[in-house]
Amino acid sequence: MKNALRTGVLVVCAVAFLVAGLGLSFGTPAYTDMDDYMLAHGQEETGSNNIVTGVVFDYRGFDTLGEATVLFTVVLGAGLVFRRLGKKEDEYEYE
Amino acid sequence: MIAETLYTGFGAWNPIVWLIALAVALLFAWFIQRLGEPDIPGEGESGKSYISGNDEPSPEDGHIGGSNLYWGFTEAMKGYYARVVPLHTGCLTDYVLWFLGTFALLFILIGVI
Amino acid sequence: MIENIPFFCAGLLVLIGLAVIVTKRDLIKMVMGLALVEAGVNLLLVATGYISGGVAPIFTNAPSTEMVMATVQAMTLTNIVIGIATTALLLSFVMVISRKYGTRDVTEMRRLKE
Amino acid sequence: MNMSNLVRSGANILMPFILVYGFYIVVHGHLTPGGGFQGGAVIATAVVLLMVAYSYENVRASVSKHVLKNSETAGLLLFIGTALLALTAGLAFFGNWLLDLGVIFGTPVAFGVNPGDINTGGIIPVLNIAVGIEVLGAMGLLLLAMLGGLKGDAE
Amino acid sequence: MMDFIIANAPALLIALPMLGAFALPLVGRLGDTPRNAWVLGVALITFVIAALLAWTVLSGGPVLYTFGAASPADAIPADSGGIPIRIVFTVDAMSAFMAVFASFVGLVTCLYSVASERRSSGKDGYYALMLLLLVGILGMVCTGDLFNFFVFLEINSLAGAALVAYRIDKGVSVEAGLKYGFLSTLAGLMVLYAIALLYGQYDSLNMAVIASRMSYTMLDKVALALFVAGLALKAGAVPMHFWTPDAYSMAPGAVTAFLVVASQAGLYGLFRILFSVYGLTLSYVTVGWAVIILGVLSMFVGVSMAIPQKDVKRLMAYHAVSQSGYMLLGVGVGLVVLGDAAAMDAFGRTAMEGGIFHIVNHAMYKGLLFLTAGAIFLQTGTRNLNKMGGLGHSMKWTMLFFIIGALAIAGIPPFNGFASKLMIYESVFAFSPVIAVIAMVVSILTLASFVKVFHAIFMGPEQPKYEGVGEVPKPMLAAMAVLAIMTILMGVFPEQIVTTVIAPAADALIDQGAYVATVLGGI
Repeated sequence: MKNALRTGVLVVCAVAFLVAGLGLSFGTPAYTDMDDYMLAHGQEETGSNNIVTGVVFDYRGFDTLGEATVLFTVVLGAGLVFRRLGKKEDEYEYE
Repeated sequence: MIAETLYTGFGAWNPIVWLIALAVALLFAWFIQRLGEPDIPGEGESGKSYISGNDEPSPEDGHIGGSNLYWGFTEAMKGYYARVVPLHTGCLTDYVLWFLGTFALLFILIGVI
Repeated sequence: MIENIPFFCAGLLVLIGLAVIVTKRDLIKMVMGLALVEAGVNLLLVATGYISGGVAPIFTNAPSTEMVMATVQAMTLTNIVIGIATTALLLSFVMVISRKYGTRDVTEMRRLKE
Repeated sequence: MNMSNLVRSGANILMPFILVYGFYIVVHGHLTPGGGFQGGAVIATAVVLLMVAYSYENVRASVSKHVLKNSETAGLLLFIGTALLALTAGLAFFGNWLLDLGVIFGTPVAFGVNPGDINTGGIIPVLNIAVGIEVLGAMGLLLLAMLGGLKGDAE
Repeated sequence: MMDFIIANAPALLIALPMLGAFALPLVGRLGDTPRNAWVLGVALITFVIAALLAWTVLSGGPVLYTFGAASPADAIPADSGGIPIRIVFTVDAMSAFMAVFASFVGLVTCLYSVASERRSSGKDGYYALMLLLLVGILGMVCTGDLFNFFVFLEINSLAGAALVAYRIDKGVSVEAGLKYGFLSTLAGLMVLYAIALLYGQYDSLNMAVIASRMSYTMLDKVALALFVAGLALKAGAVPMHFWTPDAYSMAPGAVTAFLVVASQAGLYGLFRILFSVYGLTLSYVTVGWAVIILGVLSMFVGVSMAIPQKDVKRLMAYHAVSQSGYMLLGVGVGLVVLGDAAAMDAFGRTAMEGGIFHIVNHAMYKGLLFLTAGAIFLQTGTRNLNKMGGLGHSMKWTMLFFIIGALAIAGIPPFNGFASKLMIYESVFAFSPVIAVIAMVVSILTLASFVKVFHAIFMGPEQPKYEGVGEVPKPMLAAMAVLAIMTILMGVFPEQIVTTVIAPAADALIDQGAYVATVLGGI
């Protein structure tokens, strides 16, 4: 019963995830206006020959700040779970 | 600042009016309680509390724990709880499966129909 | 249809990841499944930005000015770092759990339930 | 437990090359493939190489956690500080306020294929270096924290 | 100076708490008092900026902020063909409303943590993560860019997961953190898959551009299902609510109160996607009914699972699930009648206002309840209802705040829960009487289960084992008092809040054309 349900769910998910291949066309996207603008103006506006870096640090620099923040968050989180608990910090009983 | 009436489209709700009504009700309650006050016995044998004719139990026994309170309710809904509680297995795989199952249902509902 | 193979591969990768998550019982393997899902999403992202005959969008000594979309590449870059970070945090959790519980089996990790 | 002499001398020889290569990737981020994250990760692999060649205990004694933490914080503060300075220049947050200023980072670039100059890009090289420092510190800290967790000595 | 702050408020709203978190490892070296002052100062300034931003938005219409542009207001470069290129923050009334109360709850929970976590180790990390969670929530509610939304969703999830695991607690907290982190990351990846599908079709990440190009193809339907499932998981709607009791019960009290807001940011994302990105193009009756079903299931399953619980925080977590059902129900009713102007005026708008009003009410009273539960846990060291009792003798203030919160969540006048529930009941009754009756029954069951909690914790004779237990420290009481006062004020003056804040927020959601025109300039 449970196995059948699991298989059914995965099959429906398969259909949903593979639909992407039917609707999009590889190599010839319908709209390209935003990226055309970036390729045409990226060098002047960001001063960077590497448009990807231009996008990462200038057009979408705010995302990169968020990404650096994610890394910072994870370092803090890993530091917290591996920390040595204080003497007074009683481990509470669960239940 | 006086609270205005909240119109919901069908009714209205004014907290100030409600608070005044509550105050009046409390006044009545206090008045009725005051009527009976002289009858309360003082300290001593006549003022001792009893529960169903027995002596008052010790503090640990005198408090009814939380899970005993709605025993009747959970007993009456036994059929429901016997089905729903075991669904909360605590197993991460099941959590993921429920998520994927909901997505699959939503996909069928939105995409296919 | 056949030229859309990258999209199918992306979907398949996501699917393999999900299947790993729901069938494996080892927590580390489940985190690996999550990383697979992530790889699938990254592949889809990059594939949506491809333009036939395009080269990498870097003007330094580029062979032509016909270039693929740059935004998705930046997004994928961001998502890769986020993915590394997520995997690291979840693996740290798994390490603590396996030390405190003495097992990495997901069916044993059920002290919180009901 | 230390690895054999061969591995250790190999690591010693490779070490400066890895560092230089990582630094190259960071500072040429706006010209060639690469950038702060990639370069920072390359430099962080130097720490991994050290850990493989020498033991975790030796590395922990030589690579101080404080240095890594400071470099992470410094990188992040440099990053957000550079972005915030755009506000004082009258631009929006993350505005490229060093662009075309004519000083060290500010030569204008024309459209089209060109070999590229290092002194272009405005704040982009600054941000690249900031991210490089941050990623180096963060990856190193993550590795040390997780290896420390593996050895069972909590911090 | 003032003009500068107002002009850059959306950027400062994110940058300041971020800067505060980044500098915390340095400030933490100075000692406990400077660090607490720093954290509270940063949270306070963030709240002030959010209030300023909300004032700007409510008096002058939606605010655009383009990151990296020469001037924040010009989202569309001259020769781009009328589309925004950079990341644009689109702060309309709904975003501003969410930002204000999220930063308010952030401030209150930081104040509470000063006292409640004073004995814990690793406080630098704790406070930095609290600020980062605030950053995640604020970014999610302010952004007008889908990928930016995803990045902040990840910050929100990871900071939340790390905070849930903060009290390592023999590994049980870490188990809860792993479940929360794993599920929200998976949901986040599904959201990113949907974003990739939208990007592949429309080559844009800006919500307004996508909304103007939306043609509701098969791929859009798949993306919609992914968005709804992923964000409903983040909000804790019922078939995907399992992480909620685990995470909420194991996190420290202040964190739990803040996580409620974090999950409401997911709810906000769901509403934003449904109304602003898809809007009238989606088959709103089908999707609206799906949202209503999720809401009704959440309400009923949440409250019925809460009744037999023994763990006080777990019980409250199930109530959080049940209450978010009300919000889904209210907004779902609005979605079903989205294309029907007459029904929208008759009851749809009221239902949506009720649902949105319930978001802020829920954040206030549920935050208050979780804070009281944290206070009780701090003093007694147990969360088991069977072991507690008689605490009303020694913790009078906490008892008072608990009563206020419990009456508010049960929808008893004159507290704020009543006002929003009244709006939901009456408008839903016009839509479908059966659902309204279910909503009322759920409310009664909520009251019943809080009577049980109140009896088990505070009533009864004073227990000898809790003889030494006293009142909690002053900062904790102050934090609870602030929330209790807000609970009462919002209950006594509901009409003012609904007309000044809630109605513009509901209009901002309903009017998709205005949202698109804000960014694209009325094309």
